[in-house]
Amino acid sequence: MISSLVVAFVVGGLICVVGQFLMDGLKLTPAHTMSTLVVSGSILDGFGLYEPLIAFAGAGATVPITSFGNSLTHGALEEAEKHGLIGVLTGMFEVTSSGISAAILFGIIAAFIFQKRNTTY
Amino acid sequence: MKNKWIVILLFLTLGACSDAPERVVYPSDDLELEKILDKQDSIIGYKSLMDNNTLLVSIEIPTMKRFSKVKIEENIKKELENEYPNKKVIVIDDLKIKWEIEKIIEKEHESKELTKSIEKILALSKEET
Amino acid sequence: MDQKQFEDIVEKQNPKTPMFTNMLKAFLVGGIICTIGQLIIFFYIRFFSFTERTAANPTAATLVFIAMLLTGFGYYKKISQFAGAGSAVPITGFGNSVVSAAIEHKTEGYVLGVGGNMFKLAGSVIVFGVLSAFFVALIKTILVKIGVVSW
Amino acid sequence: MVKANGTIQFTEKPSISSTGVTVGPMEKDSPFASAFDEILLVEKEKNESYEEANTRFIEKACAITVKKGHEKMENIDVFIGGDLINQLSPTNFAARKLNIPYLGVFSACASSVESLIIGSLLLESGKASSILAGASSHHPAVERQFRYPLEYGAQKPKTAQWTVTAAGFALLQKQVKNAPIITHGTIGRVVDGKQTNPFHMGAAMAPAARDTIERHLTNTNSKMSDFDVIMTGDLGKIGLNILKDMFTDEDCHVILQDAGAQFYGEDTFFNAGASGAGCSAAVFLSHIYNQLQNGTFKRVLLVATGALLSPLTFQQGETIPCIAHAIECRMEKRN
Repeated sequence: MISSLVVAFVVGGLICVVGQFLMDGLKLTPAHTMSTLVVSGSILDGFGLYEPLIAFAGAGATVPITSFGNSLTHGALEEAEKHGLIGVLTGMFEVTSSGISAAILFGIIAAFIFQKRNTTY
Repeated sequence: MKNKWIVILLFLTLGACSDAPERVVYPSDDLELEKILDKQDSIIGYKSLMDNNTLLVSIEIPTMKRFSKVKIEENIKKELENEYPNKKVIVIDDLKIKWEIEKIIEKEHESKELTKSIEKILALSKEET
Repeated sequence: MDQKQFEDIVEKQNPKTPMFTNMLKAFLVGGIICTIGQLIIFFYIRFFSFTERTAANPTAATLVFIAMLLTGFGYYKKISQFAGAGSAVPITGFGNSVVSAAIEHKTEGYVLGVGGNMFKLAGSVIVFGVLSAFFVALIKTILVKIGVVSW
Repeated sequence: MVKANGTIQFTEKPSISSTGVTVGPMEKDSPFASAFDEILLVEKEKNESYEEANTRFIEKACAITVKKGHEKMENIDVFIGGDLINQLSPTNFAARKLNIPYLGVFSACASSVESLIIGSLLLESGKASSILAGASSHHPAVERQFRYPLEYGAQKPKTAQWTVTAAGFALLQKQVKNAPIITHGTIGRVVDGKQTNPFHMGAAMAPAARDTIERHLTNTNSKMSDFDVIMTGDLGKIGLNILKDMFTDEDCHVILQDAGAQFYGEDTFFNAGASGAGCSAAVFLSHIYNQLQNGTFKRVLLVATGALLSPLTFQQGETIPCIAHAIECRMEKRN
């Protein structure tokens, strides 16, 4: 179990380093960086490489935003395997829903309970 | 001085979590199965359950080999299927399954209940999302 | 003074981005967030009926929840100023972008403000995620159909 | 009177008879804090939007200015103001309450000096006798419009500047005794340094500032050392260094100063310093105004710089065009 924590730390950290490089080195805006990472996660899954990474790193691979692209692709591929080309369209959100629905739900809740704050240091 | 104790305590608690890999076969009268699983060098531990229809094996793959987790699972599954052609064989590396198997072994179920609990685990392992 | 001279001056006066320190900070904070994620995964496996494979979903929701609290109390932007991509790349950063936009546009009402602007920042992630997933899956399905690769 | 190249000489001695500056809570640690008239400890009151809060800052600054000038609000002929929010809504809404004839002006952060130039021209023409002119900016309101939501975690680079929460207004009247006089105004040209980074406004605005300063010096036949200080509005620390490098004059290292670079002192939290229409307005109309009044400065050039970008043009890949307006203020010997 400790080894899986260490692996999650290292792999997750490295994905973030890639993100930081995109921001600092290639001067991308945060939105561009995130989109790039999501697309690369999706492509990695196309080559069947992201699932082994999850098996290896656990949260180190599922927590970064790259896993979002992976699970979209993965859902689409799984459906496609069952139903052919139509499945590509229908399967996409089958796996991903939790992150998005949580974000929507908690976003509304936050708007409800939190006031805008005065600026502080 | 205080810090030292905290560190020691931390190691002890963390150490307690990472229990050493075990090799358990249940019911324990199947030596053939143990032999097959023992000679697998890609795993460091296993726990298996068997009833009349199903053979359920939870394996433990060392962290560095986990990239090829699916392949290892499939290889072992094939080997076991050859050995037990009339049983449904499931080989999986998963903490939850391992813990569930441990629970069952501890309780030492009767064969009827054993089937029931195996079915429960099977349902769990099939969930994909 | 021509454009070239001016650009030389700007180049000279621009402070260097501390790439290495920034990456180190991103590594540490990103790593810590993923480790917390792994602990939450263990928690869900231990106490609920989730397997290693399914536990990632409630973990994502939990992390977004934590991000909501940190955003609402004003801590997330401070973490981000230090960590950069370290706090933006994990799912918490996705949560932060949604929650911050939601809080920000509360004054314009729940429908037009919160509902309309919530995905102002995170929307591009979803759009390009879906787009690339569609094409990747399409190409792979076709390749499988014509027998170049297998699933 | 309008000389070539946009420098206007004012002969009727339009003078700044009083000023009023209100700032927000983040500005209370500023080195200039003692010169500000009022520090409001909440950026927004409960149930108030940031835009409404901006309006409140303007109204308060106007009230202070008029009170300090021993005038009544109904005696003011024209109110001239500007801010950074879409369609100048905070200033418009303040004007709704003030109920005096109103001109809204916009040249981003250079609005502060633009309104003073227009005010001086109105006085010069003899068509008005008391004018309230100034500008404001409000950090959270500006931030959400030009950048990201406030609570969004985006790493700010070292070149980023912090929009100040402040409103600065001045009462302009003709030939007031013991008050600084606006002698010249130079209207800026839109200069494009081909900069595209919205987190590095200093570099974008420096060419505009240089253009205006140079034209002002040529048109008034003066040199840098004739001034006690030439203060730019909000180039920030890095932008100020760029501007200094663009001049060959040795004196520039002492005489060129920047309100944005000094506004928050050496606090690294604010990265390159302050920005915003409120920044130049607050510093010019408090610190510089006081120094002129007590005779420390005799002749100053105030150059407010503005970056004329919008989130839209930036996303469409446009460069950041900039403008700088300048006024020259003098304090004549007391008699």
